[in-house]
Amino acid sequence: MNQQRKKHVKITAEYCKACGYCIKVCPDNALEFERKFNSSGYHPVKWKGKCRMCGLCYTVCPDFAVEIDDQETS
Amino acid sequence: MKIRHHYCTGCGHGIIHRLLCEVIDELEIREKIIAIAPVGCAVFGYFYWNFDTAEAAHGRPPAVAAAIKRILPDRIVMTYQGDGDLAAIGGNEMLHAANRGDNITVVFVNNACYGMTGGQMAPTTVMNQITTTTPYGRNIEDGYPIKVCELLKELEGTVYIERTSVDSPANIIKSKKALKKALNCQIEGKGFSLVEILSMCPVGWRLNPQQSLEWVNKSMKKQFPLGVFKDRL
Amino acid sequence: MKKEIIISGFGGQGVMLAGTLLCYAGMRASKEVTFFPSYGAEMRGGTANCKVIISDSPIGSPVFSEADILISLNCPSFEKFYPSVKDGGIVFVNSSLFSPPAEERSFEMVKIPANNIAEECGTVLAANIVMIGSFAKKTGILDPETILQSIPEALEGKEKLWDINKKALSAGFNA
Amino acid sequence: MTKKLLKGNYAVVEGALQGGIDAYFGYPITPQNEITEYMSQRMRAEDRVFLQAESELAAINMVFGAALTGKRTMTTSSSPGISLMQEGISYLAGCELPAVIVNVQRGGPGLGNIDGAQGDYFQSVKGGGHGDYRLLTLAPSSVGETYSMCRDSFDLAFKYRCPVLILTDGVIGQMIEPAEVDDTPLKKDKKVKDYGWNLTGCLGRERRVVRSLYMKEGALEKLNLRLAERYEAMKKETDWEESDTEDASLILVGYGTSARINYDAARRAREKGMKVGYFRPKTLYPFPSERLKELSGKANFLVVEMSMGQMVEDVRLAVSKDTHVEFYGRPAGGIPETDKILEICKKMTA
Repeated sequence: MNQQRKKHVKITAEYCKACGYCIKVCPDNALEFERKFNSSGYHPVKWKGKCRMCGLCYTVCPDFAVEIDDQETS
Repeated sequence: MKIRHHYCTGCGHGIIHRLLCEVIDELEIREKIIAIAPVGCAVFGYFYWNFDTAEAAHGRPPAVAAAIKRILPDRIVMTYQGDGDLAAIGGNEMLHAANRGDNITVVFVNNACYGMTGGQMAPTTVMNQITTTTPYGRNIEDGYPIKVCELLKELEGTVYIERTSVDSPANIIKSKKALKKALNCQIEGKGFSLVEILSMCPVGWRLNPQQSLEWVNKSMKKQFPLGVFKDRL
Repeated sequence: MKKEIIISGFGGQGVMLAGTLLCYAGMRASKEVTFFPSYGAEMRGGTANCKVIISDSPIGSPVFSEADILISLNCPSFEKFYPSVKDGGIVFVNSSLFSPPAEERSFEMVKIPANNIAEECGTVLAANIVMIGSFAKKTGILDPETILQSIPEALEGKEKLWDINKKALSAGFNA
Repeated sequence: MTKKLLKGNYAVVEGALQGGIDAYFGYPITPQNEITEYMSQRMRAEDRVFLQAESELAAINMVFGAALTGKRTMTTSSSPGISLMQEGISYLAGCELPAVIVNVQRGGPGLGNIDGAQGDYFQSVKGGGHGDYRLLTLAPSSVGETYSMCRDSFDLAFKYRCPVLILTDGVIGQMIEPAEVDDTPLKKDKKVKDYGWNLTGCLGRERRVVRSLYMKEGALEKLNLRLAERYEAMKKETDWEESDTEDASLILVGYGTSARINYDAARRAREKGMKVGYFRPKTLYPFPSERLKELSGKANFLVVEMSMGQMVEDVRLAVSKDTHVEFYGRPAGGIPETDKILEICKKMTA
């Protein structure tokens, strides 16, 4: 469990095309669209922080924008 | 995968590409796979795939793949085709590769329309579906949606045929399992395998991504039920 | 010397075999040869014919419109091809099957009851080779011994048929 | 070399085997069925790949697949089937893949008939499929030459990384005559070679992509320029046969079967005292234009074809302005008549 807490959801905002699939499937309501645009003109998705790290957002992302990162978070 | 791809918002190709690459890595076949890209949106698949790939003429990947496999039987040969490529212009090549039982794997992405050319009717366009060439909805005059899995399962030459979708996390995981099984079928030398994946084309369907997930679930699955159609593994 | 020969009959009479046998024999006799068959739809049930050229000098076209020699195994093929025989040419007819009326044209007609002779040799199927035997005798273009030696080549892999065809060749030559 | 009595279509098979063919794909069509039939027998006996395709379309794409792997591959067909293959041929050219295609021409257009004809000259040397490409086109006029051209075509295809077309016809395919064939045992090379462009799986190297789609600005133009350079380099393969041209006032020009007819006609014309020469292109692309130009200063030309006049256009382009070029042809299975050629010779040399 300790390890899991170290994981975090990393979103490459530049890859995101704002389909919203990840927001739809997230059981913890942990994702939302940002207000700002990325360089392609989409409102990319942002991880709000707290979640159970289920990885569904990674599973459904068509744009290789979501990663579950093993690196420790601050 | 660290790359920004060219597919539209909500397009299923990205998910399927990722699944394929994961499976290929897990099976450790990256260095022996030869993939054939179709004509269609996935023609540029090789921008994102780090293995040997060739483009084939529209519809002909199964013939190209059959030849490669016969010459290099210890390599893994895969075609990645859309509904126009596989089920319309390449119907004959698909049928005969399957019927010969060529030991290849076909990944068939069915999004019920021609994405690359702007959303015209595909052979898999469902009844009443509006496309740019069926402005009043597909009706009998346009012909019926072709059911590739149902068709191929009847052929002696096919070994593993499954239809999955990528409209939900559960189905995505099933798709990955199916792809793995199909490639394993080839690795074990069993024969022809095909995985049909129902995929979203929000732009072609004139829907938003959320609605397109819904549409796969409600409309496409009715016409194209999911499941394993043949498993002689 | 350059002789243009048409061999004709209906499918199954061994027209092509007779033609290739002439080629093998011609080659054995160090002559230039070509063989050109009718093919395709005609092969199955209809008339069959082939054109053979035997020459002392290199051969151009394997196809020709006028023949020096016609070997005709049945009546329809005789009627089809005799108009293309040159004046002074020779026509061999299988008189077991038909007897053409006397012609005004100036070619020589050699009548051979090939089916009867072949039957006596053991099989009616060898009528083609009987005709070749007669052809050898009449024209002298190819030595019968050379043709005899070529039978195994023309019938490669069909050893059983060699003897009966050799017999038919001799019978045709001596008829 | 041994002299062997051989049918033209069988010579294709034996020549290809001697040339090291690894894989054959084909679909039956008259008058080249013997090739597909005999291939099925010989290729399997020699432990090589043979597959009867479901169509000519599939056959040429199987050739495409085989060529991708860097193996020596061939398909054969006759006119209508070759039309169907044009898509694949264009892709082979665009992807810079080596392959050998044999066209045993028959009468057209449409289903035409099954007689020997020469109506596919334009299709063979002026394109056929879409895009700016050429095929190295060889035209045998005898069974022996069919054998040697099929044997050597694989090396040419690999040398220029392009499809090589062997343009023969029903007469040469169906005829039997003695041919010089090699006595050397067939080479058996099962190894997968790496040419730097073929696909074999990326074990131990960077992955490769073979493609003909270039969307980036200028990229496709670059490919086309590279191809054009290669087609220019091909010109050193230009080959022809000529006789009695030195003092000729008229030269008969033809390829394949019509050249054989010309050969007879030229000899007979000489016997009659006419100064007639004989010229036969062995390569149709590249075309022996330069040699024809040299000859055109002294002689006029009669081009004979089994068509309504296709190669004659290339002869007219090659020769000097004041040269007189006449044409005589019979299409769709008609065989040009020697007497008719002699008649024209008489008029042109008078």
